[in-house]
Amino acid sequence: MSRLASGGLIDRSLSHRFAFDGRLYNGHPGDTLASALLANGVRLFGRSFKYHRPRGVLSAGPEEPSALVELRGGARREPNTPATTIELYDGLEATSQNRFPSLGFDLLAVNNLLSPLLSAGFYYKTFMWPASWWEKVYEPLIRRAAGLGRAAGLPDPDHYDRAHLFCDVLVIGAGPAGLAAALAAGRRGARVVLCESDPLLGGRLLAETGEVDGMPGADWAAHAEAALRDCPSVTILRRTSVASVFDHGSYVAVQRVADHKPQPDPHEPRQREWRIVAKRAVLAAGGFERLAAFSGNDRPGVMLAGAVRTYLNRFAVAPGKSAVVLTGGGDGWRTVADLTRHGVPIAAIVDRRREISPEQHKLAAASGAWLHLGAKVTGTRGGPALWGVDIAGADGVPRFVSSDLLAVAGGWNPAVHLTSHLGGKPVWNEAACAFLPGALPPGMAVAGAAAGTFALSAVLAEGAAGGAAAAEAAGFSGPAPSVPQASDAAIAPTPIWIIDGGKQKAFVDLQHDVTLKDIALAHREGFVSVEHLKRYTTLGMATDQGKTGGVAGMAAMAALTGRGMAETGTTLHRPPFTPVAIGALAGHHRGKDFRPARLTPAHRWAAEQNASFVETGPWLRAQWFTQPGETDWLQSCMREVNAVRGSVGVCDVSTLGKIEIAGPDAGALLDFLYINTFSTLPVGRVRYGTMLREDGFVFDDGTTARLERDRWVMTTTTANAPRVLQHMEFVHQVLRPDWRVAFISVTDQWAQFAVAGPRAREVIAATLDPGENVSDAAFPFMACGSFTTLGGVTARLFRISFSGELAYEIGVPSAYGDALARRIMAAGAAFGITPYGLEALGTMRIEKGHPAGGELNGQTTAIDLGMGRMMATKKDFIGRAMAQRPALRDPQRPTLAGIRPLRPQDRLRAGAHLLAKDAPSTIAHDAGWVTSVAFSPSLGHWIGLAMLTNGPARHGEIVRADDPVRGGSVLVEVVPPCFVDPEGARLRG
Amino acid sequence: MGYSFLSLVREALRGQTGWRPAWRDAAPKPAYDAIVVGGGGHGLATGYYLAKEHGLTNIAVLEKSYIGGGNTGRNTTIIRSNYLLPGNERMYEKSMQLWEGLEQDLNYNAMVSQRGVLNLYHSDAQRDVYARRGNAMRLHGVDAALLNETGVRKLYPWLDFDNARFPIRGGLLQRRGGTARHDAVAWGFAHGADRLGVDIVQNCEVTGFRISGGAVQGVETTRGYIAAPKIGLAVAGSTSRVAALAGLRLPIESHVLQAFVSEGVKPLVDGVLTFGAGHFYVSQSDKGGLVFGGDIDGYNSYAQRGSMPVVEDVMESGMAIMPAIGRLRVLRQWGGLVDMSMDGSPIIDRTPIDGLYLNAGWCYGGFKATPGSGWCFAHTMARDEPHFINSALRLDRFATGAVLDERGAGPTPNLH
Amino acid sequence: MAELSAFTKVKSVAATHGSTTAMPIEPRSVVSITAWRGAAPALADAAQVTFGLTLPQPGRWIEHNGLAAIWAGPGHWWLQRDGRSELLAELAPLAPHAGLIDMSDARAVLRLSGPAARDILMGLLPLDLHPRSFTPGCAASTLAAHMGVHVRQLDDAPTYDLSCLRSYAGSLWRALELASAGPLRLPAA
Amino acid sequence: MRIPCPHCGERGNDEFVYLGAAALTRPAADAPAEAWHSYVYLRDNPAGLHSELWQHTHGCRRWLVVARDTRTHAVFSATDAAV
Ligand SMILES: Cc1cc2nc3c(=O)[nH]c(=O)nc-3n(C[C@H](O)[C@H](O)[C@H](O)COP(=O)(O)OP(=O)(O)OC[C@H]3O[C@@H](n4cnc5c(N)ncnc54)[C@H](O)[C@@H]3O)c2cc1C
Ligand SMILES: NC(=O)c1ccc[n+]([C@@H]2O[C@H](COP(=O)([O-])OP(=O)(O)OC[C@H]3O[C@@H](n4cnc5c(N)ncnc54)[C@H](O)[C@@H]3O)[C@@H](O)[C@H]2O)c1
Ligand SMILES: Cc1cc2nc3c(=O)[nH]c(=O)nc-3n(C[C@H](O)[C@H](O)[C@H](O)COP(=O)(O)O)c2cc1C
Ligand SMILES: [Zn+2]
Repeated sequence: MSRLASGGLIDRSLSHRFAFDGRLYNGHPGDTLASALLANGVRLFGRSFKYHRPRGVLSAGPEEPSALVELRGGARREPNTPATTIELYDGLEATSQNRFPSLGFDLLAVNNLLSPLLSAGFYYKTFMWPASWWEKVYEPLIRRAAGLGRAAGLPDPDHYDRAHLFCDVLVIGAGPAGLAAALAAGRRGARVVLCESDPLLGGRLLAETGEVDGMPGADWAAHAEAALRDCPSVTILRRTSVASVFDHGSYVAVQRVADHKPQPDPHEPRQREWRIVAKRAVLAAGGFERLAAFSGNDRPGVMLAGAVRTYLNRFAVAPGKSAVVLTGGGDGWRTVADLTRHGVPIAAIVDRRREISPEQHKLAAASGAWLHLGAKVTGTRGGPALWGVDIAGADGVPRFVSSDLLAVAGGWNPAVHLTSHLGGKPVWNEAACAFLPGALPPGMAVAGAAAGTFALSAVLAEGAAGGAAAAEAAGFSGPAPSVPQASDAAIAPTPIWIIDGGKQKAFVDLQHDVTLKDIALAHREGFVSVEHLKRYTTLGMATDQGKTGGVAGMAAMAALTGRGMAETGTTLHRPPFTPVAIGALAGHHRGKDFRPARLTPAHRWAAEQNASFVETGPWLRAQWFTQPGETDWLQSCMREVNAVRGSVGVCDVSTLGKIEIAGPDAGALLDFLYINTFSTLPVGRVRYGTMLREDGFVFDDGTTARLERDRWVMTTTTANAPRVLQHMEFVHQVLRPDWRVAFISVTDQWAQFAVAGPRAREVIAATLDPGENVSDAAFPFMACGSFTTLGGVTARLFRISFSGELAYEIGVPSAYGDALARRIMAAGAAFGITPYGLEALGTMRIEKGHPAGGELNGQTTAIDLGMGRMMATKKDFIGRAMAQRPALRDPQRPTLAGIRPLRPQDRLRAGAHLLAKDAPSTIAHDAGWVTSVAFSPSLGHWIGLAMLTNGPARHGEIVRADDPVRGGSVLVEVVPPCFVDPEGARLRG
Repeated sequence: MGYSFLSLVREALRGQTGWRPAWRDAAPKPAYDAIVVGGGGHGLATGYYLAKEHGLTNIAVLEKSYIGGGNTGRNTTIIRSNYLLPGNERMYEKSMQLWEGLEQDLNYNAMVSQRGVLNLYHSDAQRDVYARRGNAMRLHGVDAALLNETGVRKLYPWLDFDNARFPIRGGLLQRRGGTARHDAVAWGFAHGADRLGVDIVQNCEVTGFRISGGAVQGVETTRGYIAAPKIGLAVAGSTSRVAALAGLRLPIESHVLQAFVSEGVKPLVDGVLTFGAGHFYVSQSDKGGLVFGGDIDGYNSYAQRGSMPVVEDVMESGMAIMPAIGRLRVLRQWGGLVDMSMDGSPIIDRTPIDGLYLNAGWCYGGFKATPGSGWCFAHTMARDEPHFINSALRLDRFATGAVLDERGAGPTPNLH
Repeated sequence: MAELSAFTKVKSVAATHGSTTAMPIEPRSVVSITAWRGAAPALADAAQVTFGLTLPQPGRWIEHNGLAAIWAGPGHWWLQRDGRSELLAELAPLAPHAGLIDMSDARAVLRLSGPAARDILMGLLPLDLHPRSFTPGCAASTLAAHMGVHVRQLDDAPTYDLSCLRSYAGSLWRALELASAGPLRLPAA
Repeated sequence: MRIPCPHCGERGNDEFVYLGAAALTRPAADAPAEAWHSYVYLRDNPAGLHSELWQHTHGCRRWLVVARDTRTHAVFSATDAAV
C-alpha cells in the first residue's frame, strides 16, 4: 500500500470497494480510479495503441494519454476513459483494454518487436499486393488490432439533458485565477457562471502546498467557494467542462451529473449539455505539464512531476517507493520538496542545469537524494513497471539508480485550447517557452497559467483583474477588486523538450506510440509542415490530442528543420476541449423523441377506427383502417377505394398546408405566386393552381379558395407547407413589400375532412346544421362557402375533389375536429360511410392522374406535368422567365403518362425505368421512369404514372418497365394519365 | 525507391534511413506547359493524369498551403458511384473504376476499402426514389442492391429498428462503395505525379491572372509570376475567390460542412451507413474512430468551422439510428469549405477565357470523384474539350437549363 | 358542442412538479392582426380608441379588460381572450388598417406556474428567462425541442404561458416532461 | 452563431433560415435571359463582408438583411428586408 498516513482531500472514514480487471480493491471518497489504484500499488494500467507497450499513469487529469480503461459494463461500458478523471464510487468496475489475453501478457506486444517495420506511415507503403487482399486480409487484421477499448454495442440506457444559461461573465476553470475572477465579477453583481471540470474547486491549489491569504491553498479555495455562494448572481457548475467555443459568445459545457455514481438516480440525467451564452468570458483553464522526450520515457512509473505532487498532496498517495526527479528548472524542485515532506525517499535528482539556487541545494540535502547537475536521463529499466533509471552525469559518466518513480518536470503548456476554437493561432513566446494564446475569440480574456502566468501571486492578480474587467465590459463597474495574496517567487520556465542519447524509444505521443525516430522519418520523407507531420505520424491525434507530448513533437521537427518554434508553429486545437459523449450532445432527441410528431385533431378518432399511422415528415397520418378479417394493407386499401367509388368515404386531410390570406392585394400576390390567374376568381369559388420556383421548375400545387372579397385560403401539399409559407413571406417582404396583404398558416386552426363518393352530398347535408343548402345548384363544383355544423360551429366547405368523385372538404376549428369526424360518420352511417387513409387517397389520385409526390419531385416542369397551357402569358410570375430556358422546353423531356401492365396480373413498381420494348438494358436507352403505382380496384389491375420521354405522343405504345433492383421487368402500355372517368362526370354529379 | 513490403523490410533493417521525400518540394519554374491551381486531391490527380495519360510533364501543381490540407484532408472519406442522373453517374463510376486499381497504379496504399455503402430508407416513397436510382445505376452497369428491413438487419442488427421515430424499412446498398484514406489519396497522387516529373509547389498562392486577348497567359503567385498557356482551377471552396481574380462570377457559394471523429474503438461499424430521415453518415476508420458528419451549416462561410445547431443535429441523428454510440466520445470536430454549386453537381469545363479551365462545384461529395475528376479534367485541359464522361458537367448548363439537380432542390445551394 | 383538448394524449390535463403546475388553457379566442405597411400607427390608434388597448412594444404583451395583445412581429399582434367569442367580428373596426385572421384553434397553450417553472423552462427554451431580462409582460417566440414555441410571462410566481402549434401539443408536453425529469437544482436566481 | 434580430433581439442561428446574397435584384419580367441567369444562379460569394438574407422563422418571421463577415462570422448589422 502506498497510501500516506495522513493528509489529502479524501474521506478516510468511508471506504469504496471497486474492481479493476476483476480484482477487488479499496479506496476512499475523493479518490480517482487512478489514485486509488496507485494507492493499492497498481502500476500497469493499459497498453499503447500500436506497439502494445505496457503503460501506467502519467498525469492526474484529463490530459492522460496512457491510463485509459473501460469503465462499467454491459450497456454502460465506456471505453477509453482516463482513470485519472474517474471519480471513485462504491462498486466501480473497470477493465483494462487493447490487450489479449490479459493486461500482463498481451500477444500483440509482439508489435513492439516488429516496431522497426511499423514505422510512421508504414501502411502507406505496403499491403498493396495482391490487390484483392486489402479488404479480405490486411484490413480486417489492421482493424482488429486498432482501436483501443470496446464500445458497448448496446443502446445507451441513460438519458441526457440539455439546458440553457445566459450570463454576463463565464469563468472557465476554478483554479486560483478562475476563483479570483469569479469573485471579482460576482461581487460587482454580474451574472457569473463558473465552470469547473473537476468535482472540487481549486485547480492546482488542491495539488500544491502554496498559501493564499495566509491559509493553505485548498482551504482558501473552500473559502472562495463559500464567498461565491454568497453572491446571488453567481452560478457554480462543478464537474462541468467547457467543451467548445462558438461564434458570438456561445459556449457548450458538459456537466457530468451522475458519472460519479454506478448509474444515475431514477429520472436523473447522466450528463447535461449546457448551452451557455456569455457576454464575456475569462479563460482560466490552467496548464498541462509536458512530457519531455527521452529514451524510455513511457515506462509505467514515469510520471509528470506536477502529477506526483497532486497524488501526494490531494490524494495522499505516494506514487512510488523511491523516486528520481528529472527537471530543467525550479518546478521539479517543488516535487522534491513535497516528496521529502511526505517521506518518500528520493534516489536521485537530475537537473539539466549546472547551477541551482542555495535553497535547492538545501532541499536536495534534506531529501538525501543523489544530486546530478547538468545531467540527463538516458534510459529507464523495468518490465511492466519501472525499477531503475539510467543517468548520464555532466561528466558523461553513466550511472544507474534503482527507483520505481521517475518524476519529470518538462515545463508547462498553457491550456490555450479554447482560444483556438474560432481559429486563433497560439503564438510562440520565447520568454514563457510556450505557445500562448494568439487572437482571442471576441469577448474572451485569459488569466493565470492559461495565459502563461505561473507565479501564484500573479495568477491571483491576473484572475481578479480579468474578472473585474469582464464585469466592467458587461456593464458592471465597481471598485478595484481585492486581490488575494500569495507570496511566491516566480519560477523561470526552463523547459526540457528532448533529451538525446539513450537507445530506447523516446516518445512524443504515448498513446499513439509516436517517437522521435518517427519525427525524423517524417522529416526525411518531406512531411515537414506540422500539419503533415501530425497526419503522417498521427502525433497528437489520440484521445488526449497531444496535451502532454504534442509540443515536444513540434520542437523535434523545429530542431530538424532548423526553423525554430515560432516559425514551426503548432497544429490547430479543435473542439471539444476533452472528448465528449455523443449522447450528451444529442440530449433527449433519440428514439421516439428524435423529432416531435404532429397529430391531427382527429387522431384519437382515427386510432379508434383501427388506423395504421405512417410518418409523413413531422406528421403521423392514417394510412389505412384495418377491418376484422383483413390480413394485408392492400385488402384494406381496396375496400376503402371501393367504398368511396361505390358509396361514400371520409378522409382526414388536416395535414395539408392551409394558408389564409387577407387584404386587398391578395389577388395580386396569388397571381404572382401561381402560373395561372387568381385575381379574377369570384368570391365563393375555388381554383387549382401550380407554383414554380424561380428557376422554372414546379414547386407546389393546390387549390385556393376566395372566401370573401379580401379573404382567401390556399392549400399546399403536406410536405411543402412550411416552405410555401416561407416563400410567400420572401415574396411579400423582400420583393413586394408595398402590397397590402397579410397571411398566416392556418393548418393547425382547421380540422379538415374530405367526404367523397356518390353519396357525399347527402352526408354533407346531414353533417351540416339543419337548413343549410348544398344542392348542386346552390353549391356547384369548385364552390366554397361558410356554413355551420355541430350546432352553430363555423364550417368552411369546399367542393373540390382529389378522388374524382363527387366530393367536399369540410373544415371546422380544430377543437371540433374530433366531434366533426364522429358527426360525419353518424351522418354517413346509412350509406356505410368508410374512413379511408393515405393509401386509398393515393390510389384514387393515381386513377385520376393527378400529379403528387412522385411527380412533384422538384425536377419536373409544368409542361412535363401536362400543365403547360396553364401558364399565363400576360403576367409576371415567379419562375416565368427561367421556365423559358431551352432545356426546360425540350420536347424530348420526360412527360407525364399513364401506364398499365400488358398482362393484367403483372405488378408495377415505382422506381422502375422505362425502355423501348426491345431496347437493351443500358442507360443509353433509358426513356423515363415510373413515378407512382397503385392497384386499381376500379380497373382490377395495377396502374401507374410515369415520366416518359415524349410521353403524350406515345399513348398506345408498349414499353418495358425494368426494375433490376427488385428483379423484374414488365411490359406496359402507355396510356393517358387519367384512368377513371376522364370526362369528370362523377365529380360534377 | 518504390514502396513495397520488401523495401519496408530493407529499411527496417537500417533504421528507416534510406527513404527519400514522398514527393519533391519543388520550387516554381518561370514557365510551364500547364499549371493546376490547388494541391488537393483533384489538383494532384489532374497533374498525375496530365502526365500519365497525356504526356504533359512540364507542368506544376500550385498549392497555397500544404498539399491535401483542404477538403481532401477533412472529409468523411466516403466513396461511391450511386448517382441518379447519367451526367453524373458516368463520371462517378469512372472514378470508382480508377479507385479500384489506384494503389497499384500510384505505388501508394490509399487504403481504398470497398466495404459497402448503405443508404437507409424509412418510407415507401423513399424506397421508390432509391429504387429509381438503383435501377439507373444498374442500367449503367453499376452494382446496386435494394434491401428490405430483413436485409438491413442481417448487416447491422444493432440499428434502432423498433423504437425509432422514423423506422428503418430498408436500404440501397452499393457493395463496391466504401472509404479511402483521405490524406493518402493526396500524398499518393503527389507521389505518383512527382515520379512522372510533375512539380508540386507548396506555399505558393495564386494571387492573380495575366489575361490578354481573351486568353490566359500565366498566374501571379506569392512566389512570383509563372507563365503557362493552360491553367486549371481545382481550388474547391476557394473557387469563387480565385475565379474572381480572372473576372469570373460563378454559380457557386462556399459553405461550411463539419465532420467529426470519435475516440478509437474496436470494430463496430463495418461499412458506410447513411440515415435517410435526417442528416447523418458514418463509417469507422481503420484506426478505429467513427468518422461521421451531417448537413452543411447552411450559410456562406470561409471560416472552416461550424456552429452548434448542426453539431447537435448530427449527434441526434446518430443516436436516432445507433443508440449504442451514446457513450462513445467525440474526439474532434472540424469544418471544410465546400463549393456548393447551384444544382448540387460539379463543373468540369472550359471557361469563357481561353486556356482557363474550371473544376469546381463538388459540394460535399467530391472526394469520391478525386481520380475521375482528375482524369476528366486532365483530358479537358489537354484536349481543350470535355471528354464524353464529363460532357454534362458544363458551366453553361444553368443558362440553358440542362441542370443536374439530383435532389430536385432548385437553385439554392443551402438546400442541397 | 364537443370540444376536444389539444392535449388528448395527456392522461391528466394538469400535472404538478412539487408545487409547480402545468395545465392547458383552452378554449381561447385569438386573432392574428397584421398592419398594412405604414399603417401600424393608425392601427395602434384604432386599438386605443376602440378597445382602450395600447398595442405592446416588441417582445411585450399587455392586457386590458380581459383582452390581451401579444406582440408577434413588427406590425403584427395576436389579440386574445379566454373562452370562445366572436372576436374576429368584434375586431372589425381594425380591419381598415390590417389583415385579421382567426387563429383561436391554431395553437395549444400550457400554463406553467410555480417555483420550478423557470428552471424547467431553462431546460427547454434558448431564452434568457432570468428576472433581470424576462419579466411579467415579456413575450417571445423561439425554437425548442425542434418545435416553434411562444412564451409569455404572466407573474412572478413565476407563471408562463407556453404555446406551440396545436398539432405539436403532445410533443410539447413530452418535451416538458423530459425537461422537468431531472430538476436542474440550480441555486434560486 | 447568433443573429441580432432587429425585432426580437439576439438569437441562435437555428431559429433562422438562410437564403443567400441579399444584394440581388429581381429582374424585370422582360429582362434578357442573362439578367435572369445572373439573378438566379451567379453569386459573388465574397470572402469578407457579405450582405445576406436570413428569415427569423422561429421568431418574428421577418426576412432580414444581415451584414456578416464570411471569414470571421462577425455580424455588423441586421435590418428588416422590407424597411
Ligand atoms: C467535412 C467534409 C466531409 C466530406 N465528406 C465527403 C465524403 O464523404 N465523400 C466525398 O466524396 N466527398 C466528401 N466531401 C467533399 C470532398 O472533400 C471535396 O469535394 C474534395 O475533397 C475536393 O477536393 P479538391 O481537391 O477539389 O479540393 P481541396 O482538397 O479543398 O483542394 C483545394 C486546394 O486548393 C488550394 N487553394 C485554394 N486557393 C488557392 C490559391 N489561390 N492558390 C493555390 N492554391 C489554392 C487549397 O489550399 C486546397 O488545398 C466532404 C467535404 C467536407 C468538408
Ligand atoms: N511553473 C510554475 O510555477 C507553474 C506552472 C503551472 C501552474 N502553476 C500553478 O498553477 C496555478 C495556476 O492557476 P490557474 O488558476 O491558472 O490554473 P489551475 O490549473 O489552478 O486551474 C485551472 C482549472 O481549470 C479547470 N479547467 C481547465 N479547462 C477547463 C474547461 N475547459 N472547463 C472547465 N474547467 C476547466 C481545471 O480543471 C482546473 O481546475 C497556480 O497555482 C500556479 O502557481 C505553476
Ligand atoms: C477521415 C478522418 C479521420 C480523422 N481521424 C482523426 C483522429 O483519429 N484523431 C484526430 O485528432 N483527428 C482526426 N481527424 C481530424 C484531423 O485532425 C483534422 O481535424 C482535420 O483533418 C481537419 O484539419 P484541421 O483541424 O487542421 O483544420 C480525422 C480527419 C479525417 C478526415
Ligand atoms: Zn425576429
